[in-house]
Amino acid sequence: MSQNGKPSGLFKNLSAKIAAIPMVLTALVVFVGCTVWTIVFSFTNSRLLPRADWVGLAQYERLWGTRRWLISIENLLIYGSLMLILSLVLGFLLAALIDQKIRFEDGFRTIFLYPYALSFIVTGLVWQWVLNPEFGIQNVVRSLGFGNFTFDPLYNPNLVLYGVLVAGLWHGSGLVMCLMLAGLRGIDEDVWKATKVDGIPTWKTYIFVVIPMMRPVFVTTLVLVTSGIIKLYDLIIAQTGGGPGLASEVPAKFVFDAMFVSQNLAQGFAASTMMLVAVTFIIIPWAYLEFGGKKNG
Amino acid sequence: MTSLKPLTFCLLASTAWLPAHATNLEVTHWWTSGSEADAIRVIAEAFAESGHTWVDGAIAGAGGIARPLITSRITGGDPMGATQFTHSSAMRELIESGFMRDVTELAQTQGWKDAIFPQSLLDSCTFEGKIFCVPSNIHSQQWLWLNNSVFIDNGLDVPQNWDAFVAAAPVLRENGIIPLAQGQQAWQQQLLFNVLMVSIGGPDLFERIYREREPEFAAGPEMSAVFVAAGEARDMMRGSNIQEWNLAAQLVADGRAAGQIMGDWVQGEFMQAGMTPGEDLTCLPGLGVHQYITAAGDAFYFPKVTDPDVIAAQDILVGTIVAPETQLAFTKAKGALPVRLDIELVDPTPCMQRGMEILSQGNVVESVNTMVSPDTLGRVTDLVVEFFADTRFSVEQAQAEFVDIIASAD
Amino acid sequence: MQSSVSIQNLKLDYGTVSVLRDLNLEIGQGEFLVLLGSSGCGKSTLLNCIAGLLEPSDGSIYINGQNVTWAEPSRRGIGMVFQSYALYPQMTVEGNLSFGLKNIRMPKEEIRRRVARAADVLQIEPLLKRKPAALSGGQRQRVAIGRALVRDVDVFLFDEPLSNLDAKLRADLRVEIKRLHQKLRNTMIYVTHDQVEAMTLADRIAIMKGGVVMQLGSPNEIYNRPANKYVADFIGSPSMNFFETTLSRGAEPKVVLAGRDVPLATYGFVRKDFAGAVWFGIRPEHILTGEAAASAPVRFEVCAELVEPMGSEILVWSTLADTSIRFRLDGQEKVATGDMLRIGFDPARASIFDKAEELRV
Amino acid sequence: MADTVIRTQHASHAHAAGPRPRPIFSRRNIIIYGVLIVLALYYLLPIYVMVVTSLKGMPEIRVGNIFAPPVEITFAPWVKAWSSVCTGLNCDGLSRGFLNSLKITVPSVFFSIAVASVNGYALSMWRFKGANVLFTILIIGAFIPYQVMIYPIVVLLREIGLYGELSGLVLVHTVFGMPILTLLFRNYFSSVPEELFKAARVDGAGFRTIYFKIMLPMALPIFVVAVILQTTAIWNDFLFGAIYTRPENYPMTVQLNNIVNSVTGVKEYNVNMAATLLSGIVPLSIYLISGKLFVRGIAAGAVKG
Repeated sequence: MSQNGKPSGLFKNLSAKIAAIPMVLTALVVFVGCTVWTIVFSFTNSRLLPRADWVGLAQYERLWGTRRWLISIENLLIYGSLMLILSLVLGFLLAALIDQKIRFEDGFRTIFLYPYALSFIVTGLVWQWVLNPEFGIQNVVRSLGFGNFTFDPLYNPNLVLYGVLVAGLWHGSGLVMCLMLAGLRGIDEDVWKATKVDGIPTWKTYIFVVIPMMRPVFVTTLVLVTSGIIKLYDLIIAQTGGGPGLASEVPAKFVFDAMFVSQNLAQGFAASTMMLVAVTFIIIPWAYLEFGGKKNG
Repeated sequence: MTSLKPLTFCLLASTAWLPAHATNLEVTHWWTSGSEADAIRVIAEAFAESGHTWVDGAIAGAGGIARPLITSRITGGDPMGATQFTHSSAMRELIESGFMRDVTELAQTQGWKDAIFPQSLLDSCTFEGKIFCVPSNIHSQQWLWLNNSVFIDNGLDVPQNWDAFVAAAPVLRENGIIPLAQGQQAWQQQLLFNVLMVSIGGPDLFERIYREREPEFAAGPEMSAVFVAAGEARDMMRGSNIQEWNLAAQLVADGRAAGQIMGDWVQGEFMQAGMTPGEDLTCLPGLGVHQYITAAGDAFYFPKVTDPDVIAAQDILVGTIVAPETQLAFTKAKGALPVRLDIELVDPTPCMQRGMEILSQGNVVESVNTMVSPDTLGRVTDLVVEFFADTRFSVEQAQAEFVDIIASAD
Repeated sequence: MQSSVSIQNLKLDYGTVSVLRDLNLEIGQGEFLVLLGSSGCGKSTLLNCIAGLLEPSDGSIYINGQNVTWAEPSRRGIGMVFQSYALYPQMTVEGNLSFGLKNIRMPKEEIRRRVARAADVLQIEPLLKRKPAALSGGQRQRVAIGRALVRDVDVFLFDEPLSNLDAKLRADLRVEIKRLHQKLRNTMIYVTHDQVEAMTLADRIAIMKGGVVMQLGSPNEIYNRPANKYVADFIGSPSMNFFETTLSRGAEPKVVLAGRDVPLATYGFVRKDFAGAVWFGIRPEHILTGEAAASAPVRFEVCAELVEPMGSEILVWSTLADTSIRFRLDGQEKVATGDMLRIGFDPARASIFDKAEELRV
Repeated sequence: MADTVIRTQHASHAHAAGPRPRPIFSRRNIIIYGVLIVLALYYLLPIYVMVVTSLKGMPEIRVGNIFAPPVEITFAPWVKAWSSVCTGLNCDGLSRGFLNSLKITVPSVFFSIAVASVNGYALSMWRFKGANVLFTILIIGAFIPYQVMIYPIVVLLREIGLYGELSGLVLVHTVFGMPILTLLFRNYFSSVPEELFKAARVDGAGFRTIYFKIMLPMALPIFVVAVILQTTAIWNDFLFGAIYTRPENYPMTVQLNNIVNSVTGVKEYNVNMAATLLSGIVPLSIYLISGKLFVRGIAAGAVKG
């Protein structure tokens, strides 16, 4: 609001500016500052402690020559796109079902939402159990007489990501459902009447009318789900530990292991810089679209 | 369980009835399981007799959680009074940066040079001629544990070395038994690989590769034999779909698997499952081939602090850890070997006796942790984890990649 | 007369878009000024600038002789009423009324007195303990007016206050606002896009377009002598009929309409010597029919193409000189589509604008 | 209130398709409830396993399958998990961490929400220069894996002298909660009519008065959402709690980790599961109690433009 050289420009909205100080500090010092710090030290040879021993792009060269990093990225892409799509689909499906004036709505909603109250550690642990071939589902089915039944997603490199996905969806789709439900309830019922009159089938109404109207909901959901995907770490640790082999390694785990297990800070910094670059490339255009053209520009 | 007052009560009470010089000494460690907690309690109680207060900072999960936490605390300028850490070059940077306290003086007055055995333990603690840590116990890794009844029930002799074990594997497999049970966690697979290296390749190869970092040895025929053995282990492990080592031990104890390669701490697990070492359970140090063990163990480090009271408390803890009485009770509780020879073990199992024998013969190899950086070890770990998980990963390719890692190791 | 609100060279730009361009306006003490225009014309922006809710890029605003260009809204001696009422939902009516007074730490006694007076004036005493959610639209807007009233200020600003109400309530409240103005005699600046409100309430109307005032004048002036084609078109419903033609000045000024001369001797010219292409405008209500048409100075015969009976009157659509026109018949007339009708008008009531600049001739 | 209105009106569309009365076992209902029940099983299975396991004795766990109901119900694992399981040297179970968790969660939730709500309010209502850039940076911040920040934050906290202090941890939670919470509040306040803000300014209310007297009372639904999200996140946090505090302040999750994550020794699954459930009781009950408010709060504007 305050602009060029007004009589009292600097002190205009002073309390608003003072109130924004924590945010400015967080954004600049923590997020920008720490990011810059991370990037700077990714050009060094820091091991346990950060030290200004410059090695140029050596860390990046090594990073992109490391098979585990490549696998981690591939895994994140596969898991991420599936998680994003499925949690949106599942969340929307649940919300649409709950929105059908069903009985026991509160009960169903609670059932779908409660996993979100539990930590990823707990989620990983319990799903590791349920999917464990020795005493989980496989064991139960075999004891029913199907001796050859095999269901060991966590121990099959080709399936392990889906095993993690099952747990990730279990944990997160309830929140997506809540967001979607809120979005559905915010839609003017005239829209429904209009489509009924026009004889548009319900599923078509959802896909071509309702979902486009819920754009803000999808934006919020997208931010929440995507940030969760990129930060994926605890679940992997608790459920698979990155295994079998390297089949469920993810970038966040690579970063953490590089920094604290291998004690090669700079390598971890290089990896996290790559992650940040990727995120920034996704967010900045989005932010531009989201706020750039708006009235508050 | 000995009744120990809850910490809060201790803290409150300490101001009330302990002597004025009583100091809180915060000790971090990752010994959280039952037997480990019993063991640390021995030290804590011995320490508490001095009138100081032990503030327990237990954090489970050695590599992933406790280590970053401990280093963060030290570098963050809020160090604990003392911390458990494995002998390793991991600590070296902290020492180099002057974060850690030099305990050489205490070592001299307490005569560690004569008391501590094997001396390599002290070597690991030494940096530029000064001693920075107190070894507390020894764990050895190079053990193959076999369930005797599994072999006998299947009409086989209990193998006495790796080759015999490999030969028995097809029969076991036919009868639906997993020959080798191993947890899938990365550290266990790394342990397995390095055990194979010491036991199949021999201690000389091990040290040549890791200490001298000679790529030609890594590419040589002895190392090829190690990788062949690793390939055999990979086949024998197929079907042991578990994460934790204690579950692997359970498979062995249940007779669903025949054997496991794991450090001496697993013995407690077998005994808990009702097996008697020497009767139901065969233990083969060095896989029955090269009977060498690593004398690596745990140690306590002391961050540099300025508070003289805390320094005094640190002094007392140093003395407590190496004192023979503490060593006796502590290692017994932990199922580990003591760091000094002048201790008579009470009721040692045949396996522990065998371990002591090997130690006293000096058949000791240095731990891989002290020879290469965690970074290099991490790369080796990544390689073997991938190798053990993927049957299409050829022995030759694995060895070639191993050579690369050793060539650039530090 | 000392002006109550004076706006001098006011400019407001959002980046490259100018919303207000060099605007000057003098509003007299006790005057009721209506800012009228279609959406996006800058009328609300101007009001927000006067209120201090938007900061202008350049120029100055005086209220009661004080330069308030950069003053806080609350320090300007204004009260404001919003389209959406903007009542604080969690406060009672009383709380809403007293909020502003509490903010300046007025003594409780005085607050009570003022709230009581405002409630009395607006007849909302029974509602004082209710929350806004429990009020009807009309009641809410009354409370919103009351909120401006208690501040005891010289200038009232209304930002489309009646737009959210239904037609009947709107008419009622409109009258009430007019009464209020007569009673209080404060300066009122009223933004609307509804010309009926503007015509009925205003002492003067400022018609705005694209950030400039197109015409400022009394409702009568605006209606009868629009300064430009935009104003002429904007005011009046249905809007003025326009014909493209040429103004020639021979012996006497005239235009040609449907092949017939329309003499303009009686027309009140602003520009006495203008000649050339013009828009010739005549309001539908100034087109005479029936007997009146017979005696009109200019007469035509047209065909009724579309008939819209509205009760009190009938609106007829027709074509004259290749231009679609509208005019009114008395509601009692019998007319059907296809009927031929005689029409006529007095050129003195017409409005003529030059084609180039669309300004009154 | 508005929500219920919308719901009933809205719900009518579902039954508006035809004039004939719908039987309870209509094909449509069977499909809807069928799908819901199948999905509910997926969501319930893990907690069933947790509860059942926590009520079994160890011998039963070793032999039986994890889905079988307990032959002999025992609450001993719960008692042990709460009051006597060893987490390192201290054998008083999770109970020692409970108070600490409260001490961490309550101020962290309070401050993070206080700061974020002011942020959202300032961003949406006062729109100072650079607000959008700032907000974009915050949103990018939401995507940074926490692990990356551990080290710089240590240095930062050390420099301002809060390392190891409870207040330092509260600060960390406030900082890391800020992106998502600010997004929530900003969206919510953006949906508040601008005229209300203008009216308040004409009424002489400043930044603070408008926030406390007008916006705060209006924003209760979104505060509920924020409290639920933050309580869950902070209560379940382990990493920050362990790294940025001292042992006397360790939250319950550190004890949980010590119980569950012990590398060596015998695993008592029943105790693990009981501990897991115990540590989750606070966020779980918050969801059970206020699940309805949660949806309503989100509907009230958290997801609007």
